[in-house]
Amino acid sequence: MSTESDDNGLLRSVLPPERVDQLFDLCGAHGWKLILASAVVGALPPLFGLREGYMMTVISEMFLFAILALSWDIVGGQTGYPSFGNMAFFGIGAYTGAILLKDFAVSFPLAVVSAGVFATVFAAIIGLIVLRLRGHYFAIATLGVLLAAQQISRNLEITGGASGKILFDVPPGVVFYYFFLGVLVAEIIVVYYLSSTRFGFILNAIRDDEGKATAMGFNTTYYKTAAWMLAALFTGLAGGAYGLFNTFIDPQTAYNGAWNVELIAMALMGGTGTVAGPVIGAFGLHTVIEYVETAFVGWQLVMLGLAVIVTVIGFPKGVVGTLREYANEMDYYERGGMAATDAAADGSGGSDVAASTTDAADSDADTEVTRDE
Amino acid sequence: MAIAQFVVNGLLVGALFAAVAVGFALIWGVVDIINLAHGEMVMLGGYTAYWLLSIATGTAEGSVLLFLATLPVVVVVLFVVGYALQRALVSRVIGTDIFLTLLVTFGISIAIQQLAIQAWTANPRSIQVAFADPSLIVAGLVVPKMKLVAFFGAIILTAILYLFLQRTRTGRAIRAVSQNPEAAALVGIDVEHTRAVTFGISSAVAGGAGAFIATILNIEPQMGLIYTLKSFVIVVFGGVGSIPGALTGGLLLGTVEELTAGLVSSRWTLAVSFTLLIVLLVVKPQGLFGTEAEE
Amino acid sequence: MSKSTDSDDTGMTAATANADDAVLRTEGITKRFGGLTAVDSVDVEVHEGEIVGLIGPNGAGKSTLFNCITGTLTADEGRVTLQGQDVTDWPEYKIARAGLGRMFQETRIFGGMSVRKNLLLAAQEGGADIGGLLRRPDDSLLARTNELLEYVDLGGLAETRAGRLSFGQQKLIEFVMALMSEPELLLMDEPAGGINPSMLENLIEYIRAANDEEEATIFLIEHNMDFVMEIADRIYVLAHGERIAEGTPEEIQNDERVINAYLGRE
Amino acid sequence: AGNGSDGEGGDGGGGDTITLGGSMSLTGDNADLGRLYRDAYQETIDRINENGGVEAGDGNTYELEMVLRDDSTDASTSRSIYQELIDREGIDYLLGPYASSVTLPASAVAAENEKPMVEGGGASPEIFSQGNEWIFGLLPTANKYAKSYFDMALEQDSAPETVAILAEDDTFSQTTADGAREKIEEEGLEIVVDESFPTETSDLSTNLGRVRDNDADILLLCAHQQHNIILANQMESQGVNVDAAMGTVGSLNESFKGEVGANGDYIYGPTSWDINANFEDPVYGGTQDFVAAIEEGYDYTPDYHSAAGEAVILTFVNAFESVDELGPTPVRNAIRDADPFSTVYGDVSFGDNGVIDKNMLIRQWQPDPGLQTVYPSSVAQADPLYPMPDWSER
Amino acid sequence: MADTILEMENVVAGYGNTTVLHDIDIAIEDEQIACLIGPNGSGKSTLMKSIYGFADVMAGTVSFRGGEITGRSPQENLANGMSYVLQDASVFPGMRVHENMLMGGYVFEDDEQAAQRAEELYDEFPILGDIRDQQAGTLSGGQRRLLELARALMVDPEVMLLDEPSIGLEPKFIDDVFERIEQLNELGTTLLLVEQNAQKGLSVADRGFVLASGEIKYTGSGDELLDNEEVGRLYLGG
Ligand SMILES: Nc1ncnc2c1ncn2[C@@H]1O[C@H](COP(=O)(O)OP(=O)(O)OP(=O)(O)O)[C@@H](O)[C@H]1O
Ligand SMILES: Nc1ncnc2c1ncn2[C@@H]1O[C@H](COP(=O)(O)OP(=O)(O)OP(=O)(O)O)[C@@H](O)[C@H]1O
Ligand SMILES: [Mg+2]
Ligand SMILES: [Mg+2]
Repeated sequence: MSTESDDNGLLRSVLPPERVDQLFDLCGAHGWKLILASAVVGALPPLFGLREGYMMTVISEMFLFAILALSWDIVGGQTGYPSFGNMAFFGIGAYTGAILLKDFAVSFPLAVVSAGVFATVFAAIIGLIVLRLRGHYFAIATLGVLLAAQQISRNLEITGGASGKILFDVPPGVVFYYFFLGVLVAEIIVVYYLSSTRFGFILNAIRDDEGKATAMGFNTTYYKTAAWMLAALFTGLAGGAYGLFNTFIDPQTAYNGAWNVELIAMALMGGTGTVAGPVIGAFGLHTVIEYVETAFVGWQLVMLGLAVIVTVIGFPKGVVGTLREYANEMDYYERGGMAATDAAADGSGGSDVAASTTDAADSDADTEVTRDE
Repeated sequence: MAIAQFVVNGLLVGALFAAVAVGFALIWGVVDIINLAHGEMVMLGGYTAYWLLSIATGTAEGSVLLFLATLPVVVVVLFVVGYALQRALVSRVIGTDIFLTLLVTFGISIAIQQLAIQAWTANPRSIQVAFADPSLIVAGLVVPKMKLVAFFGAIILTAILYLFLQRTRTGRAIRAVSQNPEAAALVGIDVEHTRAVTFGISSAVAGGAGAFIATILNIEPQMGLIYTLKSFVIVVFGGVGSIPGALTGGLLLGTVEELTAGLVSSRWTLAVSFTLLIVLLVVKPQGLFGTEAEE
Repeated sequence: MSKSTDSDDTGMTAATANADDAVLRTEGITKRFGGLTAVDSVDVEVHEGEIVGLIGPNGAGKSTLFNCITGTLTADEGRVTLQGQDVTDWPEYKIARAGLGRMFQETRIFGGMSVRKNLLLAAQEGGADIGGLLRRPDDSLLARTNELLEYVDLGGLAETRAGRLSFGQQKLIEFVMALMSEPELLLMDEPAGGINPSMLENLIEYIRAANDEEEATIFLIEHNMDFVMEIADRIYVLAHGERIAEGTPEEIQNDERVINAYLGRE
Repeated sequence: AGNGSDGEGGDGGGGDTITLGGSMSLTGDNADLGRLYRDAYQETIDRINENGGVEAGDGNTYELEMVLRDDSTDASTSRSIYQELIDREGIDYLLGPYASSVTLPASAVAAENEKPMVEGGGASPEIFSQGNEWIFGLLPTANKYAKSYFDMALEQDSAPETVAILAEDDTFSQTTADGAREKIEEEGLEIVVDESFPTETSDLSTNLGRVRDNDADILLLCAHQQHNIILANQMESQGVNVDAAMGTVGSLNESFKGEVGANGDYIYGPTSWDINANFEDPVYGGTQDFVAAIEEGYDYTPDYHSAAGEAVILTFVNAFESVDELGPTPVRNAIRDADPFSTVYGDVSFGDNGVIDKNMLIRQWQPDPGLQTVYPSSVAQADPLYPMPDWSER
Repeated sequence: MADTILEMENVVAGYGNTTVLHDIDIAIEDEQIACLIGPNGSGKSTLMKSIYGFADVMAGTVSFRGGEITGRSPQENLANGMSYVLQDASVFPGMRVHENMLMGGYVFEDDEQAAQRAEELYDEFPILGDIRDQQAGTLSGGQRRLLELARALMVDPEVMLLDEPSIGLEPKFIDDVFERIEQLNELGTTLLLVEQNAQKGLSVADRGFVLASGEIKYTGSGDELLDNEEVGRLYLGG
């Protein structure tokens, strides 16, 4: 182990591997505290005088994108079903909300909840069809769902056709701020909890080898659909509020294909298959986009394109993914990867081998295996 | 108007969609890249032809022969662009997550698009080919001449590509890399180079199609997206990685769209194609010509 | 434990003699691929607490037979009975849930998950109620994962992403996962391939122990004759899709047809 | 009050500044049109400053300053730009964006923050039917875009009886088509083809075949430049011989004619502004001076978007000059109550809903001498070449 | 003593930031059979991969016939006359068996030559000849292994790296394969094998290496290692 590279030394002292796991791993010891603290920090600004519409809007949008990216990740990252069509849930939610608010004069909370429910039901139906496909084919099918939904909305009466729906009587920005924050926190809690349960394990297993998961006795259709519906629920809730937030929706905005790619970018940049990753990615990328928009007028999309390319090439596993990989590598040394066989080579007998590893594992048990609430 | 006319209209533009999609299917199948910048290759091909003609004639007008003479240049230029993109950028994320290649190509796509606007403005452009008017009338069906040329052009591009893959050593190497890159390296194939060549070929064919599109429709910096999207649909019709599949898929898509436009209403064309896409995926997930072995 | 000493290759005697405690029974399983009959009307029977081997030349149809039993492939003809239940047309996951565990010939573990999560997943196979799905693994389960990992010398790698392990290590993980799930019947396709001989001895010990203490029933394919002869109570031999012999290891080793078709003369 | 009007930026040498701000389609599909507004805004502001700035009603003289960001015709981007301009840059006077789908949400931001917004780029009547008192529009509403075309055709010798409408399925074009249908019914014409097509459509053959087979007398294409080019290029190959054909947006641009060459001859287009008129203007002097200024400074001929852009600035200037105290509300009121004032764009005043009352003129590409105003006759430079010759005769 | 054909000096190798091999020093002589044994996960495959350019060499040098080949790409190594059979599946699943064989001869400029060579190998492994038109993706485990071995023989290599050639093969074929290995060696090919079937592997080997924890723990002739008690107890099983 003498060859352990030095460039990891600095990173190690700043961020020991156990810390990485505790911070980002789903089973991390401080996860709940971290979530709680973040939620409180998120809730404070408006109470302490953040009244500025712009910041309010930008931060609300960050929450919104974090919701969407995390939802994408439930299916795309945790379950390995990369969807190009999540914005279909958003659009359905947005239209449900808008139609209920405008044409049926339903109250805002009821409209939003209905939006979530509609999106979930839609997901259940569509899921039974598209979740039978894998990989590339799944990706295209979901894109097809998104585009078909967009085209259909464009041609219907109730959706206002190509002109969309205008929602002019808008509640103040702070309402949306807390709404998106609330949904986001709820979603983080749900995903965080689920990923340390058997349900979460099964989703990961489906991602890694669905055939084997089936052979182990899991009816994968059932779990995939559940994950897909969960994603749709949160996406639909966000969509339901978005129409009012934006004062206007049309097929282009509600089923925004470019956003769908942005979501994926956010999840990937942050790190797929983790809870923190998509959220960090959403905050990060959205900040970049906002900044570039004011700083490089006319060139902002070029900058955005370059930013995406550079980040993806530089951090192919995303921020959290890179950190975890690092933790994993360190872990490999810490736990001595081959310590067991070392012992064997040093001449202890076969039965002693087991004993020596037991010791190693026991001494580590308190940092690794146990978890407090 | 007769159904036959719709079908003819559909086949005529369908061949162009096909030529675009063939390249898309190729890199998807071989390099495992969903190239979101594929439509931009079509766009660049169109602009290359446009500028070549402008340089040659002063205006973007010319005879058919002059136009056809630009094609080899377009194909070479786009090959180089594709090869370089793969080598410089995409190769760095290959073999990780397919979605990373998707993001890189997404970045490339918007960057190229925006640079094109800066360079050439957002105005749509089209190449005027002198002999184009008026149309042939065959058995009562209107067949615009230039479309006929484009139709055969697209078919020929596709056919050359197909033969290339089937008959040549490079073609075999490309197929080998698509099935198992590690094994391909094992038998002595330069995997990186092969991938870049594939990307180059795919871009070259797309560029060639773009040149034809500039003559019969029009081109603009932001035209790429719809061609990328249509390529998705076509690839599903035909099966990932299958050249004959993409060709048939393109013709089929064109026909379906024009039939919808003619018999129902053109406002439903896209809705119908995308719905058909889902239906087909469910009924025949491997595409009409899919060859991917079942997992 | 009941052992059949009957070397009659129809196998019917064994079936009738021990009809009650047959964990697995196949009758006339046939699977064709195009013109090739990969499995040709094969009957096998595995009894509770038995360790049964399945050997035969490459391409004899062993893995295909396993696939038909587990529902990965649908047999063209024949029936599969698991603990008296006809499971021929059941979907794969349902058969697994009925108590059938499986190790693949090509190692298949969940490469993106940590080694420990792989084991936890395997352990919790069983009930599908919401409560079970939403519960987090308890300490006794974690302790069991540690115990098993130490057994195969992988105690230190519990938190490592399983995809990073070497070929043989992955195989060991799959082996441990199979044990973790405590199936009624465990099908193993070449568990010994690629495993270090010293480790293999540990495994034999472990399988023996599991078999003695927990009455685990095991049906395994193997080309490593030392291993299979040492561990199996009874062996079936397949060649060209047909069952050509059945018997105890000694009987098989001396069977003319088996020697000709498979073992070769020493 | 008026906290946006004291030179916070401090870069404007002497005196105070008033900052106007907005988002515009500077990249993306509509970048070419966005540019027309940007140039007109900038040129006008520069000239005003050169001439000593704005003498506001409060007695002070102000320099004008502009902050224009790019929304690439994305409604959500535009919204956050306006939020930012208001909150961060402290801007009180908003220049509207381009396209109705962007203007509508942007106008909501204006209303919410109680800042006046004057725009020359969103023509959907929806923008002005929300009871929003902070938005002012300088374009005729979309439903009026096609009406003059029919008036013109009906005045011709062999007046049309049947009409074909092809409309892109975006908000603006659909509203234009609605207006056309209304007009057609009023005039007792018959619609023989009425088709909408998705924006993404790149081939109009089948629809043009329909127009040919149904023997429509005149054709109206409610769509943007891209589809106008396709129309011009495919009319011949599809053998469409109508008496008149008009495209609603982008058919009068030079870039259109440059791409389609002779195929574009005889095609009509609407404009809210007569480039040959000579309206008086306090900044440029008159319309022709404006045309000359843009041609000289930017190397292209301005069109109605440019002129509307100029009028946007003058609307604000006019209001600044007439208020006692600067501030969003007084300025808004001043705009609303202003008497008609003259600009290069023509006389400007706003109705109760905030939109200018204006009709379209019709221009036509004539083989010689080129683009001519042909309707209404009071301002026409030439008679319309109606019916247009069959393709076989060209 | 013959010349050294393949040599690793102070090699440190692994994957990305993970170091697997520490300070490996081995030399393999021309026309020898060398066999590498060791526990699972000790780095045997990594050692082979670092020779052939599939793993990252972080320090040290690998040389072939005295010339340095550290970090060379697989196709350069192949062109140099080295071929490699991976431990994992490495067929082209969508191609037929015969096409796979032809791909094995990809480096031949001449297709005819490849076809001819394939026929020769079918004669040697008749079972492959029988299934030449089957899709490689549908082969049984053993059939596939045989195809991989035969494909590596297409080029007539000077040096062959074989990672557990016997995996999945029936006993009869294992014997065939080892016979074939000895034959090849007699004809002048140098072989480096990894074997868990260590008895078999070491018995044909001129030289053996025991790898544990990424380090070479023992070296010696095949028979010496077989007779070494400690090696036997720890790595060969009872
Ligand atoms: N999907 C398939 N299509 C065509 N043939 C197949 C397919 N799957 C298996 N086969 C053929 O069926 C026969 C039996 O294969 P199987 O995998 O069951 O053999 P096996 O006994 O497990 O051999 P091994 O010991 O080599 O693993 C082989 O000849 C194989 O080529
Ligand atoms: N791609 C990889 N990334 C990171 N670590 C790896 C990777 N592949 C292997 N390793 C690690 O390197 C070590 C050595 O692996 P290697 O495959 O060389 O072992 P081996 O001796 O061939 O074992 P086996 O007998 O099981 O095949 C293992 O501990 C494994 O965890
Ligand atoms: Mg098998
Ligand atoms: Mg190995």
